Amino acid sequence: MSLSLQAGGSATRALPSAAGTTHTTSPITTGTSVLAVKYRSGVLLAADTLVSYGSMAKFKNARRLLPINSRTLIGGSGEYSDLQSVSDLLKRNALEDKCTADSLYEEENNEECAKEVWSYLRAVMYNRRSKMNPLWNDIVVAGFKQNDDGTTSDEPFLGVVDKIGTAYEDDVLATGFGGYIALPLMREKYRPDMEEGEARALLEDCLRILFYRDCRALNRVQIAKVTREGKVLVSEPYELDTFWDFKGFVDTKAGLGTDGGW
Amino acid sequence: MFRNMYDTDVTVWSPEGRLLQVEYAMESVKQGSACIALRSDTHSVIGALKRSVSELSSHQQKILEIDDHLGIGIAGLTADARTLAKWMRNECLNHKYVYGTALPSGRLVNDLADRHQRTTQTYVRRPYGVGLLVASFDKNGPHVYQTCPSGNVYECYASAIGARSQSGRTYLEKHYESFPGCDRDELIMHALKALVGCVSGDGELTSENGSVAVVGKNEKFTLIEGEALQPYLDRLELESGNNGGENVEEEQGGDAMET
Amino acid sequence: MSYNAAMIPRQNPLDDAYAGKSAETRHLKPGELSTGTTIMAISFSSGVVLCADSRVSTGSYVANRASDKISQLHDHIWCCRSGSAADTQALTDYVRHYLAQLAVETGRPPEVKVAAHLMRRLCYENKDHLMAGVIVGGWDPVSGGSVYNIPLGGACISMPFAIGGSGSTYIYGLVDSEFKENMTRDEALALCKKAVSHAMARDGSSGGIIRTCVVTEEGNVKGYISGNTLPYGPAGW
Amino acid sequence: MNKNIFTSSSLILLVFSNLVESSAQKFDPYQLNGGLVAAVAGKDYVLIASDTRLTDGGYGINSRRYLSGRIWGASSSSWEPISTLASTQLPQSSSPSAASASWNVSPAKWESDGSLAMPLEEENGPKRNEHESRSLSFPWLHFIHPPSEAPKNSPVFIGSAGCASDCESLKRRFRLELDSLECNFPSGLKLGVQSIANLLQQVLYGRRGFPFYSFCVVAGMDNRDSDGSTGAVYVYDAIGSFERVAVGCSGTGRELLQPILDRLFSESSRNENHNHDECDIPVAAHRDVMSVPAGEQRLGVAGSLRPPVKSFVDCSWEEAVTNIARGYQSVAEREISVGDEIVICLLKSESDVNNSPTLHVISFNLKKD
Amino acid sequence: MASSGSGYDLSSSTFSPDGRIFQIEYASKAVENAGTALGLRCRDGIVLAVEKPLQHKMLVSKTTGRRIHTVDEHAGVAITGFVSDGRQIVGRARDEASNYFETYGTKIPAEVLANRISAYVHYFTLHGALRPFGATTLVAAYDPATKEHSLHMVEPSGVSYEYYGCAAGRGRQPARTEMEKLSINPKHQQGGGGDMELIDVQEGVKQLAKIVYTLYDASKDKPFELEMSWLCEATEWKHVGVPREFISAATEWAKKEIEEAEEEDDDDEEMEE
Repeated sequence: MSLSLQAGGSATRALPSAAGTTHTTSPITTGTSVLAVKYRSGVLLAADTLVSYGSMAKFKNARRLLPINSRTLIGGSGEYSDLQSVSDLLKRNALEDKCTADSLYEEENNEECAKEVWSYLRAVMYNRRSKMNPLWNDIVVAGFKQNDDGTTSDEPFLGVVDKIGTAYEDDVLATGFGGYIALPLMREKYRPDMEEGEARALLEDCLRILFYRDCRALNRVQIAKVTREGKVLVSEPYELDTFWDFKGFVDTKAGLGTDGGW
Repeated sequence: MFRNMYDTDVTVWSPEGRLLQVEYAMESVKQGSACIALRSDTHSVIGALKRSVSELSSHQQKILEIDDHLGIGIAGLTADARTLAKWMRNECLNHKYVYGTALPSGRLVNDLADRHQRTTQTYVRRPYGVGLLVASFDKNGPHVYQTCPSGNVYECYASAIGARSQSGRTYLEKHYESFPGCDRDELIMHALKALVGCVSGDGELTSENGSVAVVGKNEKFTLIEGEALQPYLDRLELESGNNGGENVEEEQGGDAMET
Repeated sequence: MSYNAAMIPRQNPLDDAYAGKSAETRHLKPGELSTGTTIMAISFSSGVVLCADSRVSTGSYVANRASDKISQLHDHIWCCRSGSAADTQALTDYVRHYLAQLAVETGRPPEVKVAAHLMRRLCYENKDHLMAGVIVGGWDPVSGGSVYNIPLGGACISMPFAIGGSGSTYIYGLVDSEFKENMTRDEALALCKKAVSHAMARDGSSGGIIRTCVVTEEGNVKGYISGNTLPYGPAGW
Repeated sequence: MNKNIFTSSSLILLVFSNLVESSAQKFDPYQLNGGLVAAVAGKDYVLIASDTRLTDGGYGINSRRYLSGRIWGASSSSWEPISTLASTQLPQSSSPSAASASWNVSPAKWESDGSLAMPLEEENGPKRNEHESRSLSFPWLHFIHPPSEAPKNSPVFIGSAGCASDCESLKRRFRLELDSLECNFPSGLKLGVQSIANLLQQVLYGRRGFPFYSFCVVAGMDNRDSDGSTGAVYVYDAIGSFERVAVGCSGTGRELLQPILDRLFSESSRNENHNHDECDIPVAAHRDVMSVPAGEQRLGVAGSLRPPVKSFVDCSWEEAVTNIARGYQSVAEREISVGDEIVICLLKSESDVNNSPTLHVISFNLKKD
Repeated sequence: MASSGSGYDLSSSTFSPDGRIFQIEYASKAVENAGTALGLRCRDGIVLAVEKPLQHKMLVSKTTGRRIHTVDEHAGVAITGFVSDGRQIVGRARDEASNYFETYGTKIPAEVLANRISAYVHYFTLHGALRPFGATTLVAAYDPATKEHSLHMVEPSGVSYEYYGCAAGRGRQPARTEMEKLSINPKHQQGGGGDMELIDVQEGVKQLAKIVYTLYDASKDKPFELEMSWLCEATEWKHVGVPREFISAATEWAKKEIEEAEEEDDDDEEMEE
């Protein structure tokens, strides 16, 4: 995660330095944190829609939460071009599965469950890492596990893979800067039986704090969910309201006769 | 066996639009000793007759485990079957390596069939001379597949291939409606009863030449041979005692299967 | 400012101040031509406007003061090039080739989307070797006028307008405030000229004349504003 | 399937193939994600332990309940109990499984002086408040049925810590090797612990050039001796050098844990056989009959490999578990990347049940901070 | 088989003196003996139907020997002849579709798909070391760019045409004559066909079912399963199987129709044989 912090964009690393490093080893167009949490009836993801170009906020409407089949959702931070190619790859596989399935009737086939996608993605990322040509992303995979008989199990799945192939599951996840700022908050507030509303409120609070404290964050965000009924929904981008009117903020601190500070 | 000038090469169509070389390859399946497979709603079972070339030799192996969830029974050229088995095992292991889960048997079997087909369309290779019965339990439940040198694959409720398999098949056809409800052991008994019919005239089904394997809901693919098989054979004795034995009809293996 | 280092812009301490600029002028080998560049494209209801300055520099030396950074990819598809002149020219050649091939195979004009996708794939698959930021814009019967931005590293994002090149960093504010949804052809054209001229006024690596290209179903109209008649000229403050 | 792993770049890449050159100078493919694994070989049992903290290589904690790459069954068939354990959250002391736990030793207790008392009498101690971070919460015992393989094939566990992605890949690589070895044998060949120890060396050394950054221990029951089976433990370095030991550990903080365990277990063995005269010589310095000169160990053949120290400890499994717990607690005090929870997998050969071993999984809380 | 023999028919790389390639014709024979496959281009979509003979009763007919396959979200193919040969073609078709999308970022247009398939099939008619495919392929596809749907058929020789309605396999001749009676050809409608408008997929399903059962002779032919898929507005132009209850309903209707027809004037089906 320490590296993906740079993927989140501290200028010195985010830009190609004079020594001839290649772009793959230091990202250029980058997205910052993705947050995810399990709740009573599924998994909820959240991310802002900013893609930075070094320190410049270049694309303000880029989507980083992507459904890749009817039961699985990914969210990615880090190099945006790599994220695009990863989602292309996963979607191509999903389509191939659909085509090679046993039956013409979609309802009779079961697609890869989130856990399989996650496991596959891990292999891809580790492979690229071993070629010293990493996909510069932390990617969160959300969905549901599968029973032996192929039916979707009641157990939600939430896993993450980073650029060197480190893969783990947990009830709450945060990539990029969020790992430092949002994750502790989420761990504190998390309960397995959270209602959707609570979970969403939690994520939005975290996004807001990230907007206050992460230079590469934006208050224009998307949320997405996977529910037990196997529905995948991604919201349109919307804006979080922010608060700046604390008294201490309003009255100037730096005037003459004040007790210093700025 | 010679029929006409079109039968020496896989890449030649006969005027009737047949591929005689492929059909001959399918004959070789009927040379192998019998092999049957059937499934219920929870389990799949393979049964096979093992031949031994002489009193002094061991019995050949007819049922091969591929993975915890899948195995095959073979009839035809055993060597061909082994190469295929090795390939199938690698497919399963690789899938487990990448996805951490068992390879869906439908996909495996179709890839296998395409492998067969490719040998029937190029000059360089001969078709595989072996038929497989694949028994598996995966996320779509239990399955029984039958492959064939032509590159065709059939999913069946039950099937029988190899020499004298006809009587076995007749037995299965007579009873297969009743299989879905069967529990593990009943299914195995059905397999043995079907198998009895396939034993050559004088011989009989023993723990040496008989071989059964079962896979199913929370049961890994397990081979039942030798002493392990004996109890089932004893039970077979009893049951065939009171219902006069299934192995009355004795036809030579005209196995009904086409391209 | 070290004037003697004719060819190594990265020695200019100011470079580090501007992400866009340093990202695109670092990496250049001594003597390599760079379209220091301000490029821009706006899509309007029935087509797009593309616009660019004309300066090509090696370090601080202006190698070409009237170049054309707007290249045609297909009948109704164009792109603006920034970064290494050699790379971007090679890229446009490949895309042009693929599009021609495709047009023959499908017997219909290719979509702008396709051109952008090809450009993206090329930039992405070869990101280690390339120094190219491209804006693809054009008209096609399926989605009308559209603009795609493909920055360094090969991401590809469709936008109502796009600006790029070292000069763009100076005019983001201007364009953000001036741009509005579904402009008319003339509004778009005017904004392009205004914005680019402002960039040229502040960015040392942009300059010369302004070239424009308006792409609609009817055809492509190329425009030209000489260096002494720019909407915004050098001011005394 | 596999071809998909390499993101295909189709014809498009070819057009620039004249420019092929190595990418990446600065990218660091490794990351030390913490983790401390330990194993103890007993007379009729073996146990393997790991903490469950996954760090980001710095001060960040990625996960507090990571296990799937830490302790794993050598063959994918004995995989399930552990991986399921890792994915579902480890039952807390409050959970029902804890209540129903049948722990036949009194729980370790904190004395007023802060030292951990050795379990003495048979009784179930009071439940401890887990929020009190230094306390050892009431140990619960979670029983999993013995694996269904033949008795001769008792499951072998491998513990690996270091770079988590390498550990996970090592796990899969190793299982691929092992399974393709086993499944291509006609009649279900199952490798014993010493063969598995050798295979692990092969796999690790296979990546000599670009090592798996994972530091392993192997733990299983050694069935070679006719008189029942004894525990066997092997420790490794990242590229496959290994030796058989009675008590071993590796991963971050091993240099803290090893001496502590040596001490604890030498004490235990003293308690065991106090009537012997060599009793107060620490076991670590004590050669036993089966030992061989250190020189011969370099052959690295696990089969003949006997460590200069005893190849198993004398103490009871209850003691061993408690010692491990104490060791980990001490390390957690000093090493930031060790904490959250210990999971101990205990393999006991039950003489009564035709010596097919039973598997117990035990977990203690550690510091969460 | 008057034309057969004479040694010129042993390889697809050999021309006969009268300039024919017998191997291709023989391969086509393999298709002509197989179950009938039908394709119908309706006003609002395309319907594919295949008569799938059932080898024996213990088969799981749902999954065994499928003859209709999905190639891409918006494209499906029906094959008849040697199913195992057909699957190779299907596989190739999928690769073509996915490569096209990967390269150009848009879905492969119907005619391009058909052309690429026929190029592949044709390649196998060129070499002595290969043999022509014993399968004919019906390609149904929708083009999101032009918002048009189209139906192509690729034969073992590698030739492919676009059709309003096409048939391959045992009953192709009578099937074609039956389909010509349906109003599916826009040109026809302006011309002699009068003002009746083109039929929709619902009607198409019924009609195809009717045709299949008209050709079917329970006394001689094997029992079969009717496999049907469509690609239409209703399915958001995705290629999916026609719901089973739909098929059975259509079947009922078809059988009734046929009986009534027979009451009026018995067996005019046989005349066409």
